[in-house]
Amino acid sequence: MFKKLILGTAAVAMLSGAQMMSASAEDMHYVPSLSYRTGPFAGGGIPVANGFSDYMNMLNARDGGIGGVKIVVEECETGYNSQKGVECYESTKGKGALVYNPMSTGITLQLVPKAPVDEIPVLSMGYGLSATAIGEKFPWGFNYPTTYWNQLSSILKYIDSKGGIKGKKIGFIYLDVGYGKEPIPLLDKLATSMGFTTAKFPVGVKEMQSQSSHWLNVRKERPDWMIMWGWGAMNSTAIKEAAKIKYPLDHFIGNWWSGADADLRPVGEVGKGYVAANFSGIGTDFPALQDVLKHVVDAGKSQVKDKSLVGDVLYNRGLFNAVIVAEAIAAAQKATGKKAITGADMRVGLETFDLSAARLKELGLEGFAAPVKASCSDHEGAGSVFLQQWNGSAWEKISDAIAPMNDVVRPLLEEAADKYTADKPDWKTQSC
Amino acid sequence: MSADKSAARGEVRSIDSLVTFPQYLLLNARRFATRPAMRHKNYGIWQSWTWLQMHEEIRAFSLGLKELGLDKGQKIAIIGANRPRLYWTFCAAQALGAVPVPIYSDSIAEEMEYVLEHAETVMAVCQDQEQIDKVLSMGKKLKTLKTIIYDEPRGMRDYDLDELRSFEDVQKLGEKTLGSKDAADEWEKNIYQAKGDDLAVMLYTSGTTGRPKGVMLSNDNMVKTAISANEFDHFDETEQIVAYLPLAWVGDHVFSYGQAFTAGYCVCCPESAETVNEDRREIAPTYFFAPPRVFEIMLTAIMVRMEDAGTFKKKMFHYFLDHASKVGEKILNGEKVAVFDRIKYFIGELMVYGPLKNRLGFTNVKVGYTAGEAIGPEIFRFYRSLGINLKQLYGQTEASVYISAQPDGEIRAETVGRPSPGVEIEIADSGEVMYRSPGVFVGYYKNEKSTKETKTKDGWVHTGDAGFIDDNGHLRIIDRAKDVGKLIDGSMFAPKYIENKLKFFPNVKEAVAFGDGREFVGVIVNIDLTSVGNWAERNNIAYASYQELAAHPQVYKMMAEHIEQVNRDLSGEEMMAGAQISRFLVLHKELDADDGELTRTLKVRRNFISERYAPLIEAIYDGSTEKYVDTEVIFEDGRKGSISATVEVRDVKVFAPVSHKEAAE
Amino acid sequence: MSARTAADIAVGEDLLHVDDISLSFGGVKAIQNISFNIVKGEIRAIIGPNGAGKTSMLNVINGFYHPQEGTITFLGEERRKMRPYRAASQGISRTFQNVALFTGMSTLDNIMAGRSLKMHRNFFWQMFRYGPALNEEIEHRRAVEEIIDFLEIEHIRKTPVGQLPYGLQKRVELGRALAAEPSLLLLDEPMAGMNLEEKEDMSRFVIDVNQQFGTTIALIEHDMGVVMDLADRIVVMDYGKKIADGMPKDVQSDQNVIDAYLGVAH
Amino acid sequence: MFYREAGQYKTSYKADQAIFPIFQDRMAIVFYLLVAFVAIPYFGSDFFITSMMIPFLIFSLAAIGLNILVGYTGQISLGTGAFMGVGAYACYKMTSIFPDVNIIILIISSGIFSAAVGMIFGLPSLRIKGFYLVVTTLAAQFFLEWCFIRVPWLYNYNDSGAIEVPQREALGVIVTGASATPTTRYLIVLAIVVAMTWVASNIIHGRIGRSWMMIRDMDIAAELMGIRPLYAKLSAFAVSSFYCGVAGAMMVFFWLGAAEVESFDVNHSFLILFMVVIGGLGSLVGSFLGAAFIWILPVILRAIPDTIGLDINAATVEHINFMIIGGLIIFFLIVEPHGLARLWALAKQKLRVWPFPY
Amino acid sequence: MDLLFNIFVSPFIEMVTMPDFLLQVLWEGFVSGTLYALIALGFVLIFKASGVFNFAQGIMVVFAALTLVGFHAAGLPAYVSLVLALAVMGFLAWGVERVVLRHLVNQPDLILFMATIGLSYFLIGFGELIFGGEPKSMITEQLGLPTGSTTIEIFDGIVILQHLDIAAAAIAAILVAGLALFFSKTRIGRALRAVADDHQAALSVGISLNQIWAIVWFAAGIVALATGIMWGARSDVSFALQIVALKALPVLILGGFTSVPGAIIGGLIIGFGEKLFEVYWGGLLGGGVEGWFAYVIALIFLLFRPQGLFGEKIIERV
Repeated sequence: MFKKLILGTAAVAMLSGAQMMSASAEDMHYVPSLSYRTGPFAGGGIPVANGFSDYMNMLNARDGGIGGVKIVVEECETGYNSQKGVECYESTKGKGALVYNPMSTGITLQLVPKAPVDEIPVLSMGYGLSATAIGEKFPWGFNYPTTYWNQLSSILKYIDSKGGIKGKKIGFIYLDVGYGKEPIPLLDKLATSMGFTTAKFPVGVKEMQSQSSHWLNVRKERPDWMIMWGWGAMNSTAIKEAAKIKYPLDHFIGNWWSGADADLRPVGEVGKGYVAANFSGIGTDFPALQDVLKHVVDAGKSQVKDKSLVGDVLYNRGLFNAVIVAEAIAAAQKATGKKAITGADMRVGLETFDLSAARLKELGLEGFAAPVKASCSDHEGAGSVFLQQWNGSAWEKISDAIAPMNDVVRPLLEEAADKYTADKPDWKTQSC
Repeated sequence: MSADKSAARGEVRSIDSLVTFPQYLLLNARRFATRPAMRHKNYGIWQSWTWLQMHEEIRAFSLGLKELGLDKGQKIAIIGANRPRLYWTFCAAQALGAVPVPIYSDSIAEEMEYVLEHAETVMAVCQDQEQIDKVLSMGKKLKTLKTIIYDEPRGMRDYDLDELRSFEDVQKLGEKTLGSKDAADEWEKNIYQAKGDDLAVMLYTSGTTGRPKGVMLSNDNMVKTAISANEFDHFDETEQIVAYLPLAWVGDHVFSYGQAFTAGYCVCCPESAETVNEDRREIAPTYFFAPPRVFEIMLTAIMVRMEDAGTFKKKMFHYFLDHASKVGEKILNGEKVAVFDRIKYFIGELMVYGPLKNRLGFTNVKVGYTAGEAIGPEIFRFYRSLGINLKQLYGQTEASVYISAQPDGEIRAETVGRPSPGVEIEIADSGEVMYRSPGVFVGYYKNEKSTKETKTKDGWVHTGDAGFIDDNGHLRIIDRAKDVGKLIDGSMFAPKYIENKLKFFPNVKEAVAFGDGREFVGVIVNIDLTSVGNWAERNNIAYASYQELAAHPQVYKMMAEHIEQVNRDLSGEEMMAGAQISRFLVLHKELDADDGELTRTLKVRRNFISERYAPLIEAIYDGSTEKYVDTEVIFEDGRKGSISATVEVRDVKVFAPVSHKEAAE
Repeated sequence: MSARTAADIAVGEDLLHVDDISLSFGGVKAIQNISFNIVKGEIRAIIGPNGAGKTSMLNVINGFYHPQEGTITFLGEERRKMRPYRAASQGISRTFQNVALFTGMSTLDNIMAGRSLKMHRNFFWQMFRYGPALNEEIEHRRAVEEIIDFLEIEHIRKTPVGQLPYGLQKRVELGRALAAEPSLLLLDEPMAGMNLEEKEDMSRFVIDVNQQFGTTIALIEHDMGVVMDLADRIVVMDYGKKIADGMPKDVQSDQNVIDAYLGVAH
Repeated sequence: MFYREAGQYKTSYKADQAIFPIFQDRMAIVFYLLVAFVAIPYFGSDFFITSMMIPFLIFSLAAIGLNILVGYTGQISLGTGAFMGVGAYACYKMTSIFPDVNIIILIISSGIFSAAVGMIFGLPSLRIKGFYLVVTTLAAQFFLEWCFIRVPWLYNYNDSGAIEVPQREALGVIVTGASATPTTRYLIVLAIVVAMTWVASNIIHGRIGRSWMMIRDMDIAAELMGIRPLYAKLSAFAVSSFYCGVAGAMMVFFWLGAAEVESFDVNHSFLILFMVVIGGLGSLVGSFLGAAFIWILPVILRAIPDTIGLDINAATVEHINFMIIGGLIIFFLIVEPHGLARLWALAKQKLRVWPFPY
Repeated sequence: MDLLFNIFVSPFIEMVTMPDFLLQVLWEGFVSGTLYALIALGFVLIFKASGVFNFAQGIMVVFAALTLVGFHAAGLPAYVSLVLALAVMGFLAWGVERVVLRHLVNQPDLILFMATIGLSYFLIGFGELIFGGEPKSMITEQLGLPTGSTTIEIFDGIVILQHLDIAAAAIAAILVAGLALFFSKTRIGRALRAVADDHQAALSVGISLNQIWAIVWFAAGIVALATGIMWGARSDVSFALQIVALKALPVLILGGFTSVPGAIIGGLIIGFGEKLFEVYWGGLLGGGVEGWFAYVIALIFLLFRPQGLFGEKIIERV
């Protein structure tokens, strides 16, 4: 009996796989969204996924898609788990996917080597492998508008601007996974060149919500500034603990994944003064967002639970991600002259779009983010970040866009890119 | 021992000139040197011997026996279950011109003593300690018995008697002589000197009355019978059979020894009596013999087991069985069958018949035989409809088995077939069946009187069975000639005939009919515990013992229904309609061979029963509705005890004869 | 059956000698100053009421418990502390009061398990189940089959032992112990919980083992009756002390023994 | 029903002791192998091969490894994830140090490292039993996880902290890295899994396997039969970890392509334990069935709404998935605590006694 | 030498030179210890009465807290939500007994353990389906739990005591005391102990095993709710919280699976131990040692005392 059952299911599975293969996209822009609305990091995953799909749906509703072709966003649930992420990739890549937004550094690492083989670009917006910024080495990897490393350099520049950084002790508290560890080489490098010392506080995934000893150590080390590379439940816990040891929160700076509304809302008043980096606008005071509210949210096509969540930091992050994808699709259409494009065309689009200030205005997103200009060699756009501060109930922008230290970061990125490709003899590169 | 020294020597005799089994052994060791001759499930696997190996084993043992002084014409007893070494003993003894006398291993000591003494055996080959103990318990009473040889050494450590030897020791003794002289040549020469009319074997028939009689069978009797039986069913060296019936029974002797040696096929001995079914399944014999009772038990077991199956499976099972009963036999007989029915039968083969045959170990059966008693037509047809070529034969020890058998394509449930090759059959005026054949025995050992009674001067043998040849030339057996009687009103009363009809119900294990010289027919019924027990379980009938179950009103009701059915059948038969069953009782204990109620071959001993249960029989005829009875029983360990019960007697409905003709007389 | 006499045993060679053994668990004295010997080839019974320390005594003999005082001499070698597997490898094998079979394995595998000490093929051959490893399996299978034949358990050869009735389990356990071809076989209440027929069977097997293989047997039994027929010599224990030692008939008439048993039986 | 056992008698112990003594079973194995080696590579879609078959096979191997420990030796372990990690990191380091050595050899030898680590963490099992042993293995799990993060040498000081599979060739075919075709990777994984399953089955049926089961069923009796608990338990830990290690190495090299420590976390250990328990303790077939159930079922469940055109968002599907899987686990444990293997065995038994019910 | 110095000398110097900090560390250890103990208590309750190692305790904590927050978010007053959340936990206990445990009586430990993992999968899916995956904040103030902190100046330094932590410790103490009373004074409590000692005996005095299981699961549900409130208030209420439950394992090992005081003392040992080790020695190993340190303590402990802190020495019998 069982034999039959198993063979039966296998047959179904094989067939369904084949079906997926055959259903290719002629009349749509098929954009898979590897979202995570479950698991320990769902708090961050949900708004990003919502922002992403809502913007695309808005384009469909308002403009009839891009260049007359509808966009289909298919969410695939990864639970922030690399294995499921790969499974999602495998199950959707055959359907004519244009670009992958893995929404997780772990998954990005898995997809980067697959991208050239399957000829589908990977856009890891503000996460993932920083080295993919080097377009020559990573023709298929993108991380507009900026990388972690750039971001860190911007944050350090901000600290420097607040009374100098030389001789100071910078504490770095991070989620002890690939994502959190990524900027450490740059931090160490800049520590020598900028003349500060560091103290590092790794927080294991299991300790995310029980950080008292980490903050005891912070109290012991007494750093002048704290920088946080946190995610998910780690953020709010960290801020609470910081407040508990009476660490001055205005000297506590989170990166752009540690500054979401969802992180601070549970903290509330206690988190007042906490600073975080960001590269996408706050709130809904942009025409495009109003369109989203009008065409999507009010029309009941959004998965957002509450209208007030539109305009959240992470919602807008997801939306911005969608903007870049949409711009790239448009650019690809322009460059190739085709209406329906492929992954390879999309790559061209991702190297040619120009999200200038003017274009942003045109899109109804004036001032939403720093302009990004795509190029063949620069896959990050070297975007700037700004800083925002929690006032107890909402974020306030407290700085202008701070440009990264490109001169320092770029060589480091190149070095990392070389290292990455070193043991891959057939790695596809390009010259720009 | 190297091959060239053993088999390939000596003169080559043409196959037609061979008259004894040892001569066939020599032939087989040469022509089937590497083919399996015997297998025995022992130590978990089927230990196997090729003809060449078996030849060596037998020769060593035979020479050992010779060393121990076994001489031409002397008798050697063989006691035990189906073991290769016991089979070898037949051949080893015959090679020396000695006469093997197999004895039923479940005989009690007194029975055994009689045979050993009567046959004047000088040696006994026993299977194990149990048999040895029996033989030894007779002590000095056996004057002729000088040597006792045992197969299994287990438990024999402390028996330090001079006359005891292990089989291996005897073989070693024989091998020793091989090393020295031309013993092997001598031995073969001796074998070739044997004559066809020399005595081959002596088989004691248990008989329903009196002391067992030693049936003397010559080499010619055995060899010729075996050869023609092989030809009749086209047996060759590729057959495999399972030897599980008593060694001392003529059937087993012919199938597992005679036919095996002449055809050169392989005989497989089961591990033990309990594992026969399992072992048969493993071996999947190509030729299978069983008395009707075995087939009946098997069918009952099948049906009982299927009762526990799920609804779907049960439905499917019966659906296909129904179909098989419609077309199965036709297909087997090569008759015309519609294509659609053939397809359906093929699916049935896949789903039911095939697996079923497989479970029973019948997958490879070319020919199956049943004999000894009448087999229920339903049972017979059931097996045949599955595609098993089951046939009936009719035989006797005195005929070296074969008197008649059913040739392929002419098989009907109620006959026992045409005369076997070389057999002539006549019906005596008394209705008794008589035959003459090459297999007819030499005589009863030391019993001229009986020999004369049974065998006429010109070689005709009384079978003691009443029967007739039907329109198709097939022999039909009605009953034991002496059992056929008449009711007071003159109606013909054939008890066996009635009993068999009853026994065809799975719930009835045994039935004994009375009526000769009485007003009406009465029966004592024995329920089948497996079948009725299962029925009781399904119907939530609680019972603590066989006795309680047998006396249960519901059981009585069921039996009454069965008997009515039999009466209805009888009423439709011209000759039998007058002898319908009027009263019956269900016996409170199972008829048992240990209590002497059945023979060792599990046949009812009518006279014994009518004596033993005289009060009950009285009750049937004096009209009482119940009767207290106290019966002595013998337990397995030999202790005696008694069972008492009050048994109910019931009346049953009798039907008017359906036939328009007048009832006989 | 046995033709041995008391005199035979008295002159026999010591197989095992326990000398002045004491064992306690956290202050509770299980065994106190017990000495006795077991002679090659005999059936030696240790009897006594419940809680007399019989099982503890067996546990001491095969190294499962380590006595605080006293020595054990086995095959002329004195030992104090020893792991059970050492005792096993020296030829002490046993059965258990509450059947301790490997319930997940078949009868065959259980008895095969009893031959563990005799199997040595290394991991490499085991991996491929080839060559020496396979030959070894087959060789030992043959030996195991002889035990199966001896104990008449052919029909349950491939049945998982967990499904067997208690009496058969006991028999399989005896088979497992026999498979090690021990020089000393310890039987812990081999007939406990059996009906009369099973007890008779088991007694027969115990005697057969002793006679057929010449195995020395030490057995614990609660039931005096069985022991009297079976044993050549008997040690009687009560409350951890030895109260009698000798031939069955002597022990039977010993007042201490009668008292001990009466005391329990009330 | 398919079984026709009549006539299949054994005349030697070799035949009787064979792993598949029944002819039809041997045929079934041949059939499965044909399907696995020929039909699936030929007909299977990329998705089916990469997301279902490869992980299924790898998890099956890991489940076999864990089953050796839990099912055959009776030692509970929750460190499977970490032991798989040891294999993966060992393989990664070895191929970095010896880039020219055939990767398949390295994959297999990486098991040696996990075996060694497994033995070290198996040592406490000599004193500790039952749930208490769970803690030691959890200690191994968390300690090793910590090592994978805290010892940058293990991941070649990669900035990402992840191990990324380099491209390697074997016999002139690219077998690892993104350029390796799914079919190539599948066939290698399949070959290794089949070979190692065969070896596992040999070990289990031999002396060593028996000593494990003795320890499992009755450790005291086993010791009194002359089994050294030290050898038996540690060999079980070693073999078990070896299998897990190889599975871990294959997971990274032939399936994921890159892995962070989270790929080897404790949830992973649970996942494998599930496979073992649902599949059936002490059964190799069960390991495969369990892996199929736990891995393939959710993939199919996820595909169902899409296939039948139901528009449910991915998250809801996932939530319902969780509920269904949780419910099914409980259901199976209630209905058949001995796992799918028992159901399999029952089904087989049914077929063997067909048409009889028993 | 440096290493040895760093291991054996400098941490102690630090302790002595910064006594206020040491006090703070000890306080933190104490607080996390009580919280660990609270989680462990949930495990112990169930294990004691049914022999089930309830892996789902972690998710029950999350589920309880989410239910509470969920009711409140739906507009109900905090205390009503609390009562309703308790009712939900009661219903859950009843359901678990009815649907799961009842059918698994007499199964091996491992099977029951796996069943609770299955249960936790189910609850994760169910909880996320209903409440969504976003983190929520605990309704600390609405429940009347204290916020803010007290700063004590001592040894030329400060020790900061969070009011919430004090409350947590107090609530833990009350719960433990309450449970202890329940076990010793009430009929059901005594029945529970009877079950723990001997299922057969309990049955023979007419106690329904099923009832008792439902009751202990409910009790564990109450403990889970308390734990959820405390942990939730310290960070947030999200599914990540379930991971914390794994910390209970070493606590159980130290304290023994069936001992309520054992759970408390085990929790405190782990709490103190891991904070001290992380703060004073963790740096030597690169930090983040908390993840495994508790297990290693438990492991080392087990090697010397396999029966746990409060277990009795096992005499093996054959």
